[in-house]
Amino acid sequence: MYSEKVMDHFQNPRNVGEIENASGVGTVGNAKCGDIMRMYLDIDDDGIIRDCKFKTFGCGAAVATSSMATELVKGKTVQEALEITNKAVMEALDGLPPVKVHCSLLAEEAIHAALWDYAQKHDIKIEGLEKPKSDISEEEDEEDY
Amino acid sequence: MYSEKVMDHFQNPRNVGEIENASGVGTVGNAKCGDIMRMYLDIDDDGIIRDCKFKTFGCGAAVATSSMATELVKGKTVQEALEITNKAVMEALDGLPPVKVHCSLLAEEAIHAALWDYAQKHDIKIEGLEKPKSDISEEEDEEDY
Amino acid sequence: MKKLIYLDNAATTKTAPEVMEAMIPYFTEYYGNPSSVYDFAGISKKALDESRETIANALHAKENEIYFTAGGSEADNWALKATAEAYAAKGKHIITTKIEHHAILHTGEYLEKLGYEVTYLDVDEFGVVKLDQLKKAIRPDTILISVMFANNEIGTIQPIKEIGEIAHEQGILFHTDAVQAFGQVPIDVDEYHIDMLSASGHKLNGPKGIGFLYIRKGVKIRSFVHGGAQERKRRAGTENVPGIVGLGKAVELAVNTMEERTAKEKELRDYLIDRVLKEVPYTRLNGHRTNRLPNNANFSFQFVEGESLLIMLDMDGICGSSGSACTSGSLDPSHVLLAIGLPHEIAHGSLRLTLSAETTKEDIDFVVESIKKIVTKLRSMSPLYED
Amino acid sequence: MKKLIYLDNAATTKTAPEVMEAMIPYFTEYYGNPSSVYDFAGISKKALDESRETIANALHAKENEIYFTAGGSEADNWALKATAEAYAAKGKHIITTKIEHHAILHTGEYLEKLGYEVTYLDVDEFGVVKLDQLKKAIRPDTILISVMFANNEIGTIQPIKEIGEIAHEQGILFHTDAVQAFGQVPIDVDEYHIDMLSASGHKLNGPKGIGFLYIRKGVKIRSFVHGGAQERKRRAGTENVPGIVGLGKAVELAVNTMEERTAKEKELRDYLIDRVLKEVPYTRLNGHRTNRLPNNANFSFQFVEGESLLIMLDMDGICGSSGSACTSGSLDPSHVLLAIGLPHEIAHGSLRLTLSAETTKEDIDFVVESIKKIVTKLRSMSPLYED
Ligand SMILES: Cc1ncc(COP(=O)(O)O)c(C=O)c1O
Ligand SMILES: Cc1ncc(COP(=O)(O)O)c(C=O)c1O
Ligand code: FES
Ligand code: FES
Repeated sequence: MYSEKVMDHFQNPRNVGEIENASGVGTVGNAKCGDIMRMYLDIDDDGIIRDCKFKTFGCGAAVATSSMATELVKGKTVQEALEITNKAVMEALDGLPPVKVHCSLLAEEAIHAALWDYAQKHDIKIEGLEKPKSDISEEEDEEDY
Repeated sequence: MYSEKVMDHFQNPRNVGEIENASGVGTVGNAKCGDIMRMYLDIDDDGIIRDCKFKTFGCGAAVATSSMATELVKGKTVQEALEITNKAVMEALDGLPPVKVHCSLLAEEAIHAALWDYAQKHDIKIEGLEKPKSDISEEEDEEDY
Repeated sequence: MKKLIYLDNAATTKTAPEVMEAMIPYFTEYYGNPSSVYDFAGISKKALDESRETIANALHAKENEIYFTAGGSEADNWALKATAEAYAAKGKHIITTKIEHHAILHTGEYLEKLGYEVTYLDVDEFGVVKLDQLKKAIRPDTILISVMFANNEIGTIQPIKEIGEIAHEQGILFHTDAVQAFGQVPIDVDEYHIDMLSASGHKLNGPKGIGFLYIRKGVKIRSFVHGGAQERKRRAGTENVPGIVGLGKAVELAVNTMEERTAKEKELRDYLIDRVLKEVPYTRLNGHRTNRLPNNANFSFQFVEGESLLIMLDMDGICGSSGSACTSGSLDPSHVLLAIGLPHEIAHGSLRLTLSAETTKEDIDFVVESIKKIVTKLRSMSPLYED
Repeated sequence: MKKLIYLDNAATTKTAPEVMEAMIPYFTEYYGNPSSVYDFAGISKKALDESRETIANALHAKENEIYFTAGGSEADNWALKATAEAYAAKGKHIITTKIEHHAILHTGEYLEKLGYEVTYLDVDEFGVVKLDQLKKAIRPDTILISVMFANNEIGTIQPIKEIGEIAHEQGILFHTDAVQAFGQVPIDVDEYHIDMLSASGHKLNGPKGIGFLYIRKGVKIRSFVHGGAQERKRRAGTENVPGIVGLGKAVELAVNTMEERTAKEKELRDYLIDRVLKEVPYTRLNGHRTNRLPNNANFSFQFVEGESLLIMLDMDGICGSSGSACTSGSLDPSHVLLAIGLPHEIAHGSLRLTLSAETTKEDIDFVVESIKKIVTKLRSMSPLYED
């Protein structure tokens, strides 16, 4: 079902945990599947993401995308982090089954939510960042037979 | 599917053939299954059935019941022959599958038809004998699902 | 047991040893439910995918257009009932033929009770659908044309491509019951404009109880069996994994051997037909002389009744059929033989012999002698026959 | 391959070796079509009859009340759709429960679209139907009550006899989906007032793709699959002879071993339940403590998500399930766990382990240790859990 990369990040998730006094914390959930992801960012004064940690209640794909997202985010600037899409996360994981695409959206949204929290706390405006939704579930486009 | 007795009478049918100048000949058919049975009777002046032959276009059960019916009829009086029911023929054959019961009716009716022909030709009234139907098919009582 | 000459391969076939070998592990070793999450069940899932791919390739279709069913009858029921339902808003008229299998005919009658209108097309004396009659039968509210690829009794192959073209020109769905044809003749769903196609495993040396419905992408058919999310949510029920594996293997074999196998069958079939027609008087061949299934021969012996003939052949170790095996519970003469214009009593004396790859010339010689002997005997007992 | 501890026997089971042995000859040797006339096919016919008799005896039913289907889903669909159709003149109201399998629930939804009304009964916290609510739900136009014998997720066994009595007092048909119960608990269709009962072969060490619907004589159900005259004209399609033989053998084994086997399973199940509840904090048992299937354990681990749990168990060679296998394509939390009142996020962390006759105490010990380790790990990753 899952690629080897996904299984690796699921079994040995990178950056699990919390950051005390994080620069930004974002929590997002998907009402449809009930899963929840929380992302912690440690951002220095130059706007570089020094550290990133996560906690996830969710499926294998949710755990793996969280893990991969933290890896991708680390060392990036805020602006670069903003450009990390769920597609990029999926690609880095060698893909996800169709039914699991939404899990990667959770990761994208968790980054945005954490950045938004950072922006709010530091009273910064980040170009292109919108207030994140707390629930990222979308309409399934599957047919009903 | 068929009992051993049926198979025996089917493989080695007794009394196949025709009787020239028969005392009575009866032909009956079943429109539903398309089968036809012709019975020849040779009846002496005392009303005893001396000989009986048949020709049948029909299923295994039709052939076997024809054969058995001729056996049962031989040596009987007209009145006795009249009382041979399809049930008696079936019992003598150790039974028939339910879907084949109507084939034995063909035999009963063929005897009646031959007796009727005999009565007509000799201007006799046989007690209890009615003009036979040329088609013995009845309504199937199977349910339709 | 005495030697058996099995010439009823249109009724069902022997499961091929290669098919058995492919299936067995999925009963006792890889028995996982393909829907489960763990790796062990992934083996079952993969087996399904592979079978689906083999079948799709055989039809020039795509994998996600193959939906497994419990057999040909379910596929036929599904195709008719669930498109009728889905397209009811467009219209309630369906066209089929008088010579379809009962899985189509009785489903048609059922739909008529629900308020649909069904046109049953005639066929000519060889069992071929008349294309001009088909064209005339089409109405604005026609939603489906269902014509069998090849007939199970007389073996006649229909002009499927032409029918498909007519259907698609008019924007009407085209379903074909290919239960008898699949594995015997090459089929290309695109070339033939087929939107749905039914097939059954046990007709091509696969297992019984498994079949499939090909559904072209875009066809808005409803579910027939509701429940779990199997078969892309279109057909519920835990997948018959061994059956599906066996079907895949059978299709692979059928496709790989088709050319050689059917050439040999055709040769033997023609030898059988020629000898019987020449050596048994008052005999006719039913169906088309050339446009027929490679393994099918169907005769009518005048003045002879079918069941008696079959039982006597059986006593010689020969398995044949008279009309369709599925309907042998019924006493009606074959609707197919009536449709090609045979009178009642001739329709009654039909014999279908359907060969397999294992049939030999010796078998055929034995069968011809047996037929000659039996037909003579039955005719001598027949009140219809005067010599 | 590493050792496999297969604890997903509610999803599907291994085909028993005795079942294989019984089936194999009917693939390759006695492959005749039971509808055919010749003796060779009589062997297949006889095999069908014997299987039917075995199954009828297991239910205290009559042979001609057993109708073979392709599995539990088809049987459920048939029971609901074809009685709805047959009794529509009497009424269009059906009563079932919120915890049925999707084969019933989605069929119910389908019938609602056709204009039927379906009442879905609640269950209590243990998953038991409330009899007073059932009584109140009955209306003059109620034609059918369908309540599953035992639930596939939480294993709760329903008060079937009481439900049957209520149904029959009111002259209403009673169907039960016994796919999980048949072979695990004794069933007597007369004592329990059951009019129709669904079962599936692969849940009791029989093959996949075969099942049956028991239909009490006199029930006026329509056909679901139309076509040939098989199954007393009620279910068309060439019979899956090997499957039917295998099912018969599986039922014979299940009945013969039931007492001993389930006693052993119950003991192991209780050992598993006791250890998990004692050794893993924030854990609950779902379903009824005693009125449950002998082989079923179902837990909820708070702050833990089901799929992650399953994948980690899989890495330890343990096959379990979270909710029903059939719905694992779906992301919705189990409708059964919601129906017994679990909140969304707890419903999510459920684990079903279903034992077989082959399960050992060593297996259970290994599984408990694995669960402890995994639950701790997942909780440490969970944003919901604060230690
Ligand atoms: C209670 C219940 N009913 C019906 C079914 C459907 O059975 P099958 O998958 O054999 O069609 C299942 C199992 O999947 C079940 O557990
Ligand atoms: C043309 C045709 N259609 C449908 C069927 C039904 O297939 P099955 O018996 O596998 O359901 C058959 C064979 O019985 C057939 O010959
Ligand atoms: S299923 Fe919900 S995050 Fe993957
Ligand atoms: S079936 Fe017609 S006489 Fe037997």
